[in-house]
Order: sequence, then C-alpha cells, then structure tokens
Amino acid sequence: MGGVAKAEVFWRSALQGIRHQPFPHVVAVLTLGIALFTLGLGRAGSLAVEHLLRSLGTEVQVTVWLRPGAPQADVDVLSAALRGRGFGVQLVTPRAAVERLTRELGPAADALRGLASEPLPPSLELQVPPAWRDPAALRQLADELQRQAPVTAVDWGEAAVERLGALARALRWGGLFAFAILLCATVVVVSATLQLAIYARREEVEIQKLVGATDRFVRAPFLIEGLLQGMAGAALALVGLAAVLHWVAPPLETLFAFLRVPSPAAALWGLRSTLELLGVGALLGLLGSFLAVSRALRA
Amino acid sequence: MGGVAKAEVFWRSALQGIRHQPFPHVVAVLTLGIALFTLGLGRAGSLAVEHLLRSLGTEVQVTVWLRPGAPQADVDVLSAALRGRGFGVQLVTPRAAVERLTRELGPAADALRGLASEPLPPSLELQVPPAWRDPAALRQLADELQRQAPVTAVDWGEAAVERLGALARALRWGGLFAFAILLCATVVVVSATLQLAIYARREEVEIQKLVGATDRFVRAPFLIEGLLQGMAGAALALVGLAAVLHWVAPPLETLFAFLRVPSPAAALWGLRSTLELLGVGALLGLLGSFLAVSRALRA
Amino acid sequence: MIQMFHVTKSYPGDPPVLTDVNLTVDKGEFVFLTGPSGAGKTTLLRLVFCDEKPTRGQILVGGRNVARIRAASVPYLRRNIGVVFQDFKLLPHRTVLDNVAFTLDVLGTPRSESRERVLRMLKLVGLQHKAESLPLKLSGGEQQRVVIARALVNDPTILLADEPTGNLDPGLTVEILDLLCEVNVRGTTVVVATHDATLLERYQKRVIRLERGRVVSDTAQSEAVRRTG
Amino acid sequence: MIQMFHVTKSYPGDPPVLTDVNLTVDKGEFVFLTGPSGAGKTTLLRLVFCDEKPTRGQILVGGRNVARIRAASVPYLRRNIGVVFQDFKLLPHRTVLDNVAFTLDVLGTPRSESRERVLRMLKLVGLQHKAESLPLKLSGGEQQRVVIARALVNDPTILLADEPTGNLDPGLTVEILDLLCEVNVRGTTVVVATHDATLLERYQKRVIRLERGRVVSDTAQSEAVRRTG
Ligand SMILES: Nc1ncnc2c1ncn2[C@@H]1O[C@H](COP(=O)(O)OP(=O)(O)OP(=O)(O)O)[C@@H](O)[C@H]1O
Ligand SMILES: Nc1ncnc2c1ncn2[C@@H]1O[C@H](COP(=O)(O)OP(=O)(O)OP(=O)(O)O)[C@@H](O)[C@H]1O
Ligand SMILES: [Mg+2]
Ligand SMILES: [Mg+2]
Repeated sequence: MGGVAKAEVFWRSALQGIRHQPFPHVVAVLTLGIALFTLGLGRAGSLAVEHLLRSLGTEVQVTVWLRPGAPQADVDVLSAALRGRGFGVQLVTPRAAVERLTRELGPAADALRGLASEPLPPSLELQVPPAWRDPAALRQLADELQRQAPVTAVDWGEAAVERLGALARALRWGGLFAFAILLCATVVVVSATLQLAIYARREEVEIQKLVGATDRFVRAPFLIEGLLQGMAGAALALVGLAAVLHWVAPPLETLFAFLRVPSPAAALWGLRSTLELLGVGALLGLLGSFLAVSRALRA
Repeated sequence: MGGVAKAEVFWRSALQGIRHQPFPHVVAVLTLGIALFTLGLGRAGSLAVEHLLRSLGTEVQVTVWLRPGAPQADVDVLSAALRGRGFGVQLVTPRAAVERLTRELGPAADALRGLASEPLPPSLELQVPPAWRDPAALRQLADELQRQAPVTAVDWGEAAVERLGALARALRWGGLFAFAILLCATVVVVSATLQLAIYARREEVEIQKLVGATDRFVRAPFLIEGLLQGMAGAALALVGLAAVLHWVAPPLETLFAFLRVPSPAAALWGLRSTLELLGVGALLGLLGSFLAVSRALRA
Repeated sequence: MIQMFHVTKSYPGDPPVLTDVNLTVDKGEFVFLTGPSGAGKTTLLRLVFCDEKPTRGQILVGGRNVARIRAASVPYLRRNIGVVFQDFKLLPHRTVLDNVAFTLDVLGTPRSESRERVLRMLKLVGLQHKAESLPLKLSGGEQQRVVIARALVNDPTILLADEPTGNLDPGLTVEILDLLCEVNVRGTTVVVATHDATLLERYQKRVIRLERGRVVSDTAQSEAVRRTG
Repeated sequence: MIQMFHVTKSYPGDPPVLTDVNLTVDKGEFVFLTGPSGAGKTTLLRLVFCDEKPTRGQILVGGRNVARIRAASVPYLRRNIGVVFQDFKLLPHRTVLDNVAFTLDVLGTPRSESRERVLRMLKLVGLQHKAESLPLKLSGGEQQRVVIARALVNDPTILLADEPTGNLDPGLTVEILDLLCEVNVRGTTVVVATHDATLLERYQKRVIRLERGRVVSDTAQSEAVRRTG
C-alpha cells in the first residue's frame, strides 16, 4: 500500500483520463477560465471604483477663516497641530483671496474694484486625509477648530461632503453587490460544469466501485484533474486579462485620465494577483471536483 | 411521413429524455438561469448608469452676463429664442446676484458690505437640455450668444462640462465593455454547458444514427430540449431578478437617492423586459443545443 | 443483395482486420458467418451497413456502392437493414417500447400503428411484459431480444445479426433462430454471425468462415465444387 | 464460502426476481449456475458481491453477512471476489493493460509488479498483443477475455463469472473454462453462470438450475439423494 505507488497510480490515471477523453476537460477549463476572467475583471473594476472614490476624496476642502490680524504665532501653532493630524495646510492671504475671487467671478469682477485693499479675511485651506473624509468626523473637527482663538469660522462644504459620502457608499455597495453576484455566479456555474463533466463519466465511477475501489481511491484522480483544470482555467483567465490590459485598458485609461485614477491595470497584473488567481482557480477546480465526484459516488 | 406524427415523436422523445435523465437538463437550466440573471442585472446596471449620467447632466449651467441697463425688450427676445431651443431660462437681477454671492462667501461676506448698491451685472441662467450637454455644442452656443447686443460675456464652465463629458464617455464605455464581456461570458459558458450536456448523451446520438435516423431527426428533440431549457433558465433568472428587486434594490435605491436617479428596478421588471429575457433564453438554449448536437453528430 | 469485391479493412497502426474479402450473398439467402474471436465478423457487418468504410475494395448493398455513398444517404440505406448489435446499443433512457419503436419513428409511422406492431414484435421474442421497462433493468438475454425485435420490426430487406443468441438459453436460441428463418422465408436476406457450432449443425444453411480476416471456407462454394466435381 | 438463506429479491413494481433461494457453495467448489433468460442468475451473483441488497434473507460470503455490511466495507469484500460481468464493464478510456491492472492498483501493488502480472494474465487469455488498445477497439470476444483477465489477475478467493463465454468461439470457450478449472484447483471458489449446455455436459460439475427465481434443481443435492437413496 505504498503511498508513492498510489500517488503514481492517481496521476497516471488522471493524465490518461485527460488524454483519452479530452472533451469534458477542455470544457471545464474553458468555463473555469471564463469565470475567473470575469471575476478578475470584476475585481479590477471594483479597485478602479475604489481609486476613483479616493481621487474624488481629494476634492474635499475645508476652509478655516481666520480673524484679520491674528498673531502669526497662533496661526503657526494651529497649522502645526493640523499638519500633525495628517492635513495638508495652506495659508491664503487676503490678497490671494481677492485674486481668487476676481478669477472666480469672471466678467462680474469689475464690481470688486470698489473694495477696500484687504476686504477678505485670511484663511487656512486644508487638504483632508482619507481618514477624515466623512461628514461626522469633519463636523466634529469644525466644532473643535471654531473654539480656537484665531478662528472666526470653518467652512467645510457640508453638502458636498455628504453628497460625496453618499456617492462613495452607493458605488462601494453597488460594486460589492455586483462582485458578490459575479462570485456566486462563478461558483455555481463552475460547480455545475464540473458536475456535468463528471456526470458524463459516471460509468467510470460505477465500474471502479464494482471492481473494489474505495471512495477515496475513485476520488483521487478526479481531484487531481480538478486541480489541473482549475490551474489551466486560471492560466487561460490570465491570458485573457493580459489581452484586456494590452488592447482595451489604454483607451479606457485615457477616458478616465481626468479623474486622476491610477491605472486599474495595475490591479490586474503583478505577481500577487497572478498567484491569487491561480490559487482561486485551483481551489475552485478542486472543490468543484470534490463535490461532483462525491455526488457521483453516492449515486 | 406525417409532419404532425413526427412533431409528436420529437416532443415525446424530448420529454422522455428529460424525465428519465433529468440531471444534465437541470444543470443546463441552472447555468442558463445564472447566466441570464447576471446578464439581466448587468443590463439594469447599465441603465442605472445611463440615468445617473442624465441626472448629472442637469447640473450643467450656463450664465449669460448682460450689459447693465440693457433694454428689457432685447433681453426678452433673447430669452424667447433660447426657450425656443429647449433651454430653461431664468433672469438673475443684480440684487439677487449680490444676495447669492453673500451666501456663497459665507463668513467673508462682510467684505461685500462696502459695495455699491448694484455692483453685479444682471445675468440669464440657462438650464441646458440633454442635446446641448456637450462641450462642442456649448462652445458654439457661447460664441453665438456673445455676438448678441445685450450680452457682455457667456460663462459655461468649460472645465466642468468637459469633465462631465469625459465622465459620461468613460462610464458609458466602461459599462458597455463590462456588458459585452458579460454577454460573451454568458454565451461561451452556456454553449459549453450545453455541449457537455449533450456530450454526456453522445451514446444516444450515436445509436440513433446507427438505427437509421437522419441528422435532422436526431437533432429535433435536442432542439426542443434546448428551447425548454432556455425558457426554464429565463424563468429562473426572472425569479432571481424579482428577488433582487424585492430585497436588494430598495436599500441600494436609498443610497442612490441623492443622485435623483429613477429606480433601476423599473428596468428590471415589466412585460417587455420579461419577454425579452424569455426570448434571449429561448434563443440561447436553441442555438447552444443546435451547435452542441451538430458537434455530436459530426463525431 | 450484398457483394464484396477485394475488400480490405485496416485501422492505422494495426495489422489489417479484413484482407481481400470477396463475397456474394443473394437476395433471400440465409447465411451464417462464423470464425474465431477477432476474426473480423463484426467488422464485416459494420462495412455492410456503412458504419465503417473499407480501406480498399468495393461493397454493393442492394445495388448501391456503399464504399462511395454520401453521408446524407447513409440513414436511408440503414432503414432497409435491420441490425442486431453484438453490444446491443439500446437507448438507455427510453423504454423498451420506445427503443423498438424508434426504427418506425424514423420512418414517420404514426404512433398508433407503430405501437401495435412493436407490441406484436415484443410478443414474438417473449417480452411483451417488459414493454415499459428501461433497458438497464433487463437481464442480458432480455436486452438481446429487445435488439432483435428492434431489428425486425420494420421488415428490413436485409437483417444483420451479430451473435444474436450469445446471451440466450438453448430454448430461446432455437425460438429466435426459427423466427429469423421465418423472416427469411418472407424474403429478407439474413446474415447471422455466430460462434455457436450447434446452430451451424442444426440449421444446415450456407456457412462462411472467417479466420484472421480472410474467408477460409464457404459452403456455397464447396457445394458448387462438390456438384461440379 | 457462499451461503444463502431464504433469499428473496424483488424490485418495486415487479414480481420478485429471486424467491426463497437457499444455497451453499463450499470453499474450493466449482459450480455452474444455469437457467433460462431472466431466471435471476445475474441477480443472484450481484447479491453475492454486494451490488444489490436482498429484500429478505441472509447471505454469508466468507463468513460475513453481506446483507448487513457497512457501505465502507464493501470495497474490501469485493477485492476478494473476481467478477466477470455479463456486460463487461470495462473503463472505456483506459487501455486494456490499465483496465486489468486496476484491480491491482486498488490493492496498492507497485506498477512494476502489477504490469508483469497483468501481461502474464493477458497472455493466458490470448490478448498480450492488445495490451495497449482501448476496449472500444476490441472485438466482443476480446473484450470478454479482458474482463476474465481482470477478474483473475489478483487471485481472488471467489470468482463469479456471468456468461463468460457468450462471445467466444468453441476453441476459446474450452481454453477459458480450462483456465477457470485450473484456478479452481489452486483453491478459488468458482461460480459460472452459463446457458451453454455443452459446457455442463463436458465438465460434469455441480449444476444449480434457476427458473423464475427459484432453485429448481441442484446436482449436489440430487447426488446426495442418490447416494443416500
Ligand atoms: N476500431 C478499431 N480499431 C482497431 N482495431 C479494431 C477496431 N475494431 C476492431 N478492431 C480489431 O479488429 C479485429 C476484428 O474485430 P471484430 O470485432 O470484427 O472481430 P469479431 O470476428 O467480431 O470477433 P468476436 O467474435 O470476438 O466478436 C479485432 O482484433 C479487433 O481488435
Ligand atoms: N434493476 C432492476 N429493476 C427491475 N427488474 C430487474 C432489475 N434487474 C433485473 N430485473 C429483472 O429481473 C429478472 C432477472 O434478471 P437477471 O439479470 O438476474 O436474469 P438472468 O438470469 O441473468 O438472465 P440472462 O440469462 O438473460 O442474463 C429479469 O426479468 C429482469 O428484467
Ligand atoms: Mg464480433
Ligand atoms: Mg444475466
């Protein structure tokens, strides 16, 4: 009952099965490949959405209006404190504020000509780190800052932030939902295909049992086949993803360029994703075959 | 050679096949169902994106600055012309403009107190109909308006519009791409499953041919089975979509509410979509079976 | 009815299965085909109903050259040939009734008529009580009789029976052989491949003997020789 | 070795296939099982190697009650029983060599050893030249001999042969039966289900006759009767 002898028998048996009856294997690999390809694209898509959200997040801006003539030291302390919490801080002098307002008002700017030389108060403009891009957190921050000495008011675009938060939630949940559906569909379709592939060979299972094979003995070669199918399917999916990366991603990226989203291609490729996909493929193939052959054994 | 007799034989044969060997049929229906379900969701998703884009489009705004003191008659003519082209037109008086600027500047508004009583020029704010929400069209409109007597300048947020246009293009192409992938995956997976289902029954095909059946005679019951499978799969998909509609869509819709997107559920349901899905299912089942049985006949 | 001229059949990589077979079976004849296991009996029959093409040589069946027949004409050829397959070839998920009726379905015979004929045929082979069973639930001999019924039900002009009594007891063997003789008397050309020496003895019909793919004896010829000699 | 006590087997919806069968086959015996088509021979053998459970009654095989055996023990029971199936049951996509080697693979015999034994066995049934063929490319008689080789290759303590010569010519039939006798002499209990009356004549072994699921005669008993009478 040498383990090596048995392992050899199982591999021989699996390879013979594939050689002499290639069709169900080809179909299983194809289905696994398509399923994993779709899954891989889905994952890349959800990463792209994640990036999109992060880049939209950079547009959250908080303006901290300062008392005109507040001591420079106080302002520096405040800036330092905010920087320490991860915010980007930029001082906008009254002059810069007027210039900007002029720009923003466009043709209506003539109206500003009548203003005093420094009519707008100075302000700090904050770049908000990801952890703070949340209406509740920002509201708390605003309250806290308002109590500081040099601060007259905090303007954090409540409506915009809430809107952005809602958009992020919606996209995230929508993406998650879509991905979950895709995952379920993959699992169901793959297991259905493997069931059918082994159903096409149910005679074999029956005969092996009649000749005195234990369930484990019957199952082993099918598991090896499932493993090989899963890995071949993953390889097929990788080829497909590489093709997408090469032919389809560049034009899509140009379209998305304005969003400053880092290439979703990065998510598609790389050693880690490759190994992950191979692993998922192997697992799917193995598990699917296990279930299918168990079913055939019970019959 | 009565056609009726033959049709009866084909139906009997198909139903007997399903009754005495249900497993491959069940798997085929399941796969078809999952595939169509995913496809249905994908379609609903792309409709939702389409609606999203339309609702984002309502935020395109054009401001037409008017010469202060321009004759009311000229302004009315201009408004009427624009309304005739489908634009929503609203006159903003200098007073209203100041009020709005005050609101927008927030704590910095004190600075405006020194302004003359009517320092801002009057303007027309245009709501842009869908057909005009396009950078090129808007640029042309702006040029045209600029040449009119009462107009001093036209502000149409060139950057914003271009950004929106790019976003729309990106989402549309991304969605189209995703849907195309899903469609291809569906077709491949369904045809693979049907190939395998008929492969599991290749013995039958072989025997029928040996006993003198023509290819058409062998094929007919398989086509009927494919048709039934496709329709059963579509029914399964409809059940799944109804479940999504009932359990999952409401929370998603709340999340998306702020975007003023009409319910994507509407796209999921309805007589037309139902019939469409059934049709697609029947077609897929029929075509897949046709290809699979043709392959089995050639072997 | 069946003529073979210099027929050779070989599968790639193996020595030829049939070598230069010349053979004439007239309309209405009853012929036993015998020979040791692996002699090529089944292969010879498969050539006749066009399940294989000869590697060399010509085969005429009812005047048609089946070595050159179009694929689309094969079904129509087969409808005139009843075949009892050595390995049965029953549709596993159709009832006995439907299996036998299949040859009639192919011809477009209405169900009402075909059902009656099938039941009559099943009665002849002693299986009327198994009409609604699935083949997998039958004994070996029962399955074999279903195949015989299927081959005979549409009154073929040629009947090819490959080891039709290998799973039957002596009593049934005689019954089935008598049935084949009766069919033969009604005009069907019958070729029976068999190992059963007692049958050859008992029925005293023409016997063609194959060995290693060659015709080594043919009682029709030896009789001709005897008569001329 | 094999004992049956009041064994009845019936499938739902049909009349019983076996009715109140009582039977004892001793270790080292050689028994012919005969009877008309559909008498229940195959079913009886299937009960012995646990492919079916009896509806009523007890069956002891090598001292174990197979009517009550756990599913997990069935494979180990079967490893001691060689079976020649009436419908062959060969793995269609494995070579002849691998088909025969399968019974040894199951036992964990190393390939080098099993290969040798398989080839020796194939030679005994006259198929050494077909070792690398797939079963579908063999003639009926060749397939049957592969099944016989598979059943014998692991020296089973019991051999159940269901119609093992149905597709063999008279010469081979004798060869195979002689082989079975030899195996029997070396200690294997052999049960051969057959229709072939000439075999019963020629070998003069114990004959159990089934009809409609009942044992209608058993030469062992009649001999016992004769001896006591
Ligand atoms: N498809 C094939 N490929 C290769 N060899 C084949 C094929 N079919 C048959 N043979 C070989 O041809 C020879 C003759 O086979 P055939 O089935 O005609 O024999 P047979 O006379 O019917 O024997 P039996 O009495 O055992 O049925 C056998 O040795 C067989 O192995
Ligand atoms: N799974 C089953 N379901 C229903 N009936 C069955 C089943 N298996 C066998 N039978 C019936 O039991 C009877 C005996 O079958 P069995 O195969 O034991 O006969 P046998 O003696 O081997 O006949 P043969 O000589 O024709 O092989 C037959 O009438 C058969 O139809
Ligand atoms: Mg043969
Ligand atoms: Mg039997």
